[in-house]
Amino acid sequence: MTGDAHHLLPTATPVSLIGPDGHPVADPAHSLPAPGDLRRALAALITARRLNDQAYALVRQGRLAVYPSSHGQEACQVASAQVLADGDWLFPTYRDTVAVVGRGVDPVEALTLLKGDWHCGWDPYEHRVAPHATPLATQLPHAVGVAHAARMRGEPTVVMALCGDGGTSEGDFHEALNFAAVLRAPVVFLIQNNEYAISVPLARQTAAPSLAYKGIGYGIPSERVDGNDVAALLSVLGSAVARARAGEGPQLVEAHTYRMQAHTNADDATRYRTADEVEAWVMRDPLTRLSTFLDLPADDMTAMNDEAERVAAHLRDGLNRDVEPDAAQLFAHVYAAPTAQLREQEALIADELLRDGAAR
Amino acid sequence: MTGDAHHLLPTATPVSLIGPDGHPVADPAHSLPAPGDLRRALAALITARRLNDQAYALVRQGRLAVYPSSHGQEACQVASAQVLADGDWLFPTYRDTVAVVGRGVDPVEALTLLKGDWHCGWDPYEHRVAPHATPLATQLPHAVGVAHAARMRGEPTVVMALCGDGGTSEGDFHEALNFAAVLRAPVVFLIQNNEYAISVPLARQTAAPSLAYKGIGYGIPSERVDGNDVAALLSVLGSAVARARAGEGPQLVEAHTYRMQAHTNADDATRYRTADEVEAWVMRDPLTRLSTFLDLPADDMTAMNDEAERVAAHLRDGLNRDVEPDAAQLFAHVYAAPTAQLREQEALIADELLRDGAAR
Amino acid sequence: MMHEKLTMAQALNRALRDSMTEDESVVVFGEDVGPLGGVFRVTDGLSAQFGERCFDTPLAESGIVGVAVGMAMNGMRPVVEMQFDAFAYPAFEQIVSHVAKMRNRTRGKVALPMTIRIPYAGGIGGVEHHCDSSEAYYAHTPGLHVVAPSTPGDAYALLRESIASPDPVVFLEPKKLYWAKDEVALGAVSPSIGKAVIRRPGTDATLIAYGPSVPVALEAAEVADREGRSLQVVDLRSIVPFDDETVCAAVRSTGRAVVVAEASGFASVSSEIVARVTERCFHSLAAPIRRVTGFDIPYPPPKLEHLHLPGVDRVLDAVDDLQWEDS
Amino acid sequence: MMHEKLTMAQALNRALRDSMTEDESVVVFGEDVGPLGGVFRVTDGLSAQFGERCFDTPLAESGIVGVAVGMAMNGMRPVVEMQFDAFAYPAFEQIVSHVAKMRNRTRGKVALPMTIRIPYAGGIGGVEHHCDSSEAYYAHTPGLHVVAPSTPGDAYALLRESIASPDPVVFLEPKKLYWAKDEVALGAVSPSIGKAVIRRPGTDATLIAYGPSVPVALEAAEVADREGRSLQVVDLRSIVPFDDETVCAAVRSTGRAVVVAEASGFASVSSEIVARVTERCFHSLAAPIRRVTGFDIPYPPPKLEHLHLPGVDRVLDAVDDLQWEDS
Ligand SMILES: Cc1ncc(C[n+]2csc(CCOP(=O)(O)OP(=O)(O)O)c2C)c(N)n1
Ligand SMILES: Cc1ncc(C[n+]2csc(CCOP(=O)(O)OP(=O)(O)O)c2C)c(N)n1
Ligand SMILES: [Mg+2]
Ligand SMILES: [Mg+2]
Repeated sequence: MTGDAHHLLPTATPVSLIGPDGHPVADPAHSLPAPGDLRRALAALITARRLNDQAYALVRQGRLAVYPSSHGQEACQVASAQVLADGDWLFPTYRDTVAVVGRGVDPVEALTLLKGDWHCGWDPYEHRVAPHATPLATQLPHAVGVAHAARMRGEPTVVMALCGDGGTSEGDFHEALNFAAVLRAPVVFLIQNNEYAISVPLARQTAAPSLAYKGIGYGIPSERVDGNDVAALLSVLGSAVARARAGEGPQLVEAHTYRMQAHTNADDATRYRTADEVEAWVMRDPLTRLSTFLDLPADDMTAMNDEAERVAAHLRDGLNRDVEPDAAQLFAHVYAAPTAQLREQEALIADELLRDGAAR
Repeated sequence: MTGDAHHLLPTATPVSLIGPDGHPVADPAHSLPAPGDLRRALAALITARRLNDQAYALVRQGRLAVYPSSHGQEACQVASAQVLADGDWLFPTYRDTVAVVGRGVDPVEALTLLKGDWHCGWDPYEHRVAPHATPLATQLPHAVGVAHAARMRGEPTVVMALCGDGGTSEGDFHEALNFAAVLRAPVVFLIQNNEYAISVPLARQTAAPSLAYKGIGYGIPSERVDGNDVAALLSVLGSAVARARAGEGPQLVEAHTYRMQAHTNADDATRYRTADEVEAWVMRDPLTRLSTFLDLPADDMTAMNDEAERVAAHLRDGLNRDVEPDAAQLFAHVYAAPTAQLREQEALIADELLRDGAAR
Repeated sequence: MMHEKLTMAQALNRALRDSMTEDESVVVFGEDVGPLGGVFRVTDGLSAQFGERCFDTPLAESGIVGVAVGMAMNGMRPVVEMQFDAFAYPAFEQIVSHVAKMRNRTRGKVALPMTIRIPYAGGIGGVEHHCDSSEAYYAHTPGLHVVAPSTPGDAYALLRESIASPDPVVFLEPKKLYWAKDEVALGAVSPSIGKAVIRRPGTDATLIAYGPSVPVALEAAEVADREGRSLQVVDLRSIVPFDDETVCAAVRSTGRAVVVAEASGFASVSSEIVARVTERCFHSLAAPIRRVTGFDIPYPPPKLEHLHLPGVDRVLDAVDDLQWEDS
Repeated sequence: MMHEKLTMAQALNRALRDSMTEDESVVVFGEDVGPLGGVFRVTDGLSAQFGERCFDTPLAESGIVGVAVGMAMNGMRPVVEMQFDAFAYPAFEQIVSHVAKMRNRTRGKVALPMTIRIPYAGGIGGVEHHCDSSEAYYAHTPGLHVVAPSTPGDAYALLRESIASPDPVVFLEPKKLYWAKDEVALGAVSPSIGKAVIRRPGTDATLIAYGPSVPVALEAAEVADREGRSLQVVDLRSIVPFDDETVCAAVRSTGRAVVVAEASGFASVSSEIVARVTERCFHSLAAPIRRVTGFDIPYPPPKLEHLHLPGVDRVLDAVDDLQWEDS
């Protein structure tokens, strides 16, 4: 069973279709996505960048508790949502707000957790987007389970499961890939390798030639892609989704990208990396690269920017609205029906609030 | 950093130096161990087989609670012990009694756990053999820690860490290999792929071309070896140990072998595999293969058999001796000094035993 | 309703079979649950009968539970087996951070109707890691139901109810009772999650137990009876939700109580029982509630487990200690 | 002895630094503990000062604890950091099945002198998984010591003692107290593991607390004092070993007690305190011991945590409930 093992290995360098300078790059195995798809991606990238900026501003204004920005990684997230069909599922991490929004989730709902109102703001079934997972890599086995359930019922669902470079070190990453391979579950695992896990650089995370080399150990075909090249991402992720849907089992894609901002607003990135290093990545920005390539008329760009502003304004409005904390919510969803113990505990709070009210 | 990735991959077929028929096999990269080493290995194999048989008999006689036999896998275990220097460490699983004994641990002590007297029968520092680990793969990070500590102090220690095919699916396998690679810890990971994890065949454990293909995902050089060929094992493991000792970091070796008997005496292997399948492996027996190759004079063989009998008799005697259960042992080793609570609890038992004694 | 005499292992097998027959969405998976039928044969015959609805997985407990979470999110009712108590610990993060919290996280949108079966506790001469009483870890974690049957009949009923439950259930199977045989009512079951049951009436003191300790309590009551003391035995069956009503009524009726459990006592389910019953029944108590539990030590090797496990004598000693006026 | 005014985070940093200076075998590792100095800056400057004796690891908690086990087996004294409470759960199997049991397994031959630092509990507006009070899981597991400081001084002393201890210690750092400043006695420390301390004298009732709940208890006592009720405050410091002597003497002296803790109450350390103190002080108690704990719910989101956490009012309500004759 080892004859054709090497087809499971990624190419030595990441797939790229549009270079940092905005010019197309020839690739023997992948072709440029259709112009319409690229336009859609550009619009999404512009909105995504605006969303990241807006969220950062909202943190400064105290409307968000914390925000893990995906500035610089927007191409990965836009592409991961764009290649999915309606019936597919997305499993995001905390950094994947842009991908979540890309699936159709209201950005206000997408940021509920980070605002502090509740743990998950959206209905996971509405757009088939799992709650974003905070404990690293733990969402990956869930993704496999969702895919396997669909496959058992003969549904054509594909699951896109996102994960960071740091997350690949967790045991759950390993177990999820292995289960997926053995069950031939239709999951596309996308690693956004942004070179850091908070302060820890990739070289202290792994000694592998690259993270995509992990696939062969599970029998999973693997690819490397330039994570700042949305064209390459659409192409590579698109075919991975197609293969998974066709019954070829799970696929692994490593996108090489970079986290341009600190881990979150609470992080101090100057402690562990230089401004020069960050600066070098500005040249590889996913947004400028695609817009240079597409070179759209000014009107089109204005329309896209307007749409991005509209989304940002919606986000601002939504997050500036305060949700009244509701004590009953604490007890309502622990079980399908509250236990006697929870009813007692709820009564205690109710009594306190009543007395507080009376005292006021 | 991906240029020379392929050197991390194993060969497409396992390394073999002596074929199932006892004839030498040419190999471009490995040469036969010295005759003295092979003789030592044969003696150990004979003792190992005898030990397995004796232990099984002791189970039937009720002197051992349970025994996971390594019949058929003795070559892996003999070689893994034989390639180590005195200052090295061995981290065994529950199936590795033969390897434990190969390090010099008294077989009676090696079987204390399985007799039910105590959890570990030997002093791990005496022969540098860790207590055998029951929770699968959990010993592997320990092995890395021992190796890293030695490396920090500049000691030449190498750690041999054993694991089954089933164990490779656990998260701890993944985390251990990754830590070892990033820390460049001198650990040789030896997977005894005996095709089953209790009843679960390899094909439901992994879809990888073979387990050795997991190495590249950590940046660990990997080899496949015929696990029933002690000559190949000595050569492959010997060089792996040498490379680890030379500072080249961790090494992964997958030995292809077969569990000839049921998982333990409590298992019913007829439920999940055929007699034919087992029968086919008899032809590949590690013991007959090496003895055919060496073709030693009858006297030598008699001496080896006598030695094996001596060890078996020692084991029999040791396990037939009953150790008086000592209640104080329950409380003596939970902490360096028992807490007030444990002293109270010990007093309770002491009082009960006193009253029991008085009543008798 | 049909009745059959079955061992607890057979009753559990029957519950799985009946649930799978009745509900297409029930799937069973774990290590060795396929052709082997599980190391305790609880899943015997299921893969033959139900094909890929009962399947063997790679050896990775976190993966097993995590995949079950995903399947439960997507319309299935997974029943997973952890091979032994201590081998559920690799899945601890999945259980605590996801299984227990998904419904709450999503304000009720995502339910996880899944059952985690764990052969648990000691008394079978098992080696280290095969005998842990791990119920406190789960019972302390909000969002899980935790049950432990003590009879084949309850095993059947509780497992069927657990599988049908919209909430995740940690289902603890007392290993030493797998081979205990009794009459089992098959078919439709009446709710027993959250309901304790009086196993034996008594007037002098109440023994509170669950799972493997119930037979010990019953035997102690038998012996006490011969010695002229009438002990009531309460079987919790369900640790979470806890049946305060039944337990407190029982303790109030006797004014004295002993909690019996195999797990180490410190910060355990036993502690909780003592604490909550005392809080609620303080003025009905003639003496402090006593605990007879495993010691605060790692589970001992087979040859010493008899010293560790709460036995009849130790229970009776504790009863003797309940400050009887006549003594 | 030198004294300095330090925050708890600084005191912990100082303890690490002093231990590493004094003992070559002390090593510190975990996620982001190197150049970043940890997300709470507790390891700030250590990698600069001690080189590879303080290092960042791959992101894998089971691996971190497992590697620490190996290093402790081989002559080192590892101090590992779990970044947040809920992120220690992936290491649960290593902690329960190995850290806690290695000494016992080997009849004392292999000691594991290691410290697992866990920033824990809530009150800082953290999102899910960053606020768990996980002490019960560890306290229930025999073989571990479990401590939680409530002052910078204790943080320094307890951490130095933990690192020097021949036994593994789970060291719980109340996140909300990281920035609390106080006088710290540096240098040689006197033993405080296993020793509770009376933080405030009082005669009417005893508040029993540890870690993040101690300031709440002290504030409650302050308010009660103004209302004419004298509350004694006991700070456990050490959950395991538990200081029965100090706690019971305190409760006996007042005859009434309330346990205050953030963790969910069910099968918790609070349950244990109620159970054991009641067992030992039953006839000195004028009323059942009350618990003021987190509810039996997953830790709530930031905007709701104030409703969940035991606050001064809730503590005082519980005190009011202690069946005072005059009320
Ligand atoms: C199990 C677990 N351990 C630790 C953390 C704390 N933590 C949050 S994000 C992070 C770094 C993750 O890095 P990576 O996977 O590369 O994702 P990125 O943040 O770069 O998107 C860490 C350590 C966590 N969330 N979960
Ligand atoms: C964490 C964990 N899960 C489950 C078990 C139960 N168990 C004991 S041996 C075994 C099979 C192991 O297979 P493999 O790793 O291939 O080793 P082998 O027995 O073949 O030597 C299982 C599932 C265990 N010991 N530890
Ligand atoms: Mg990253
Ligand atoms: Mg095997």
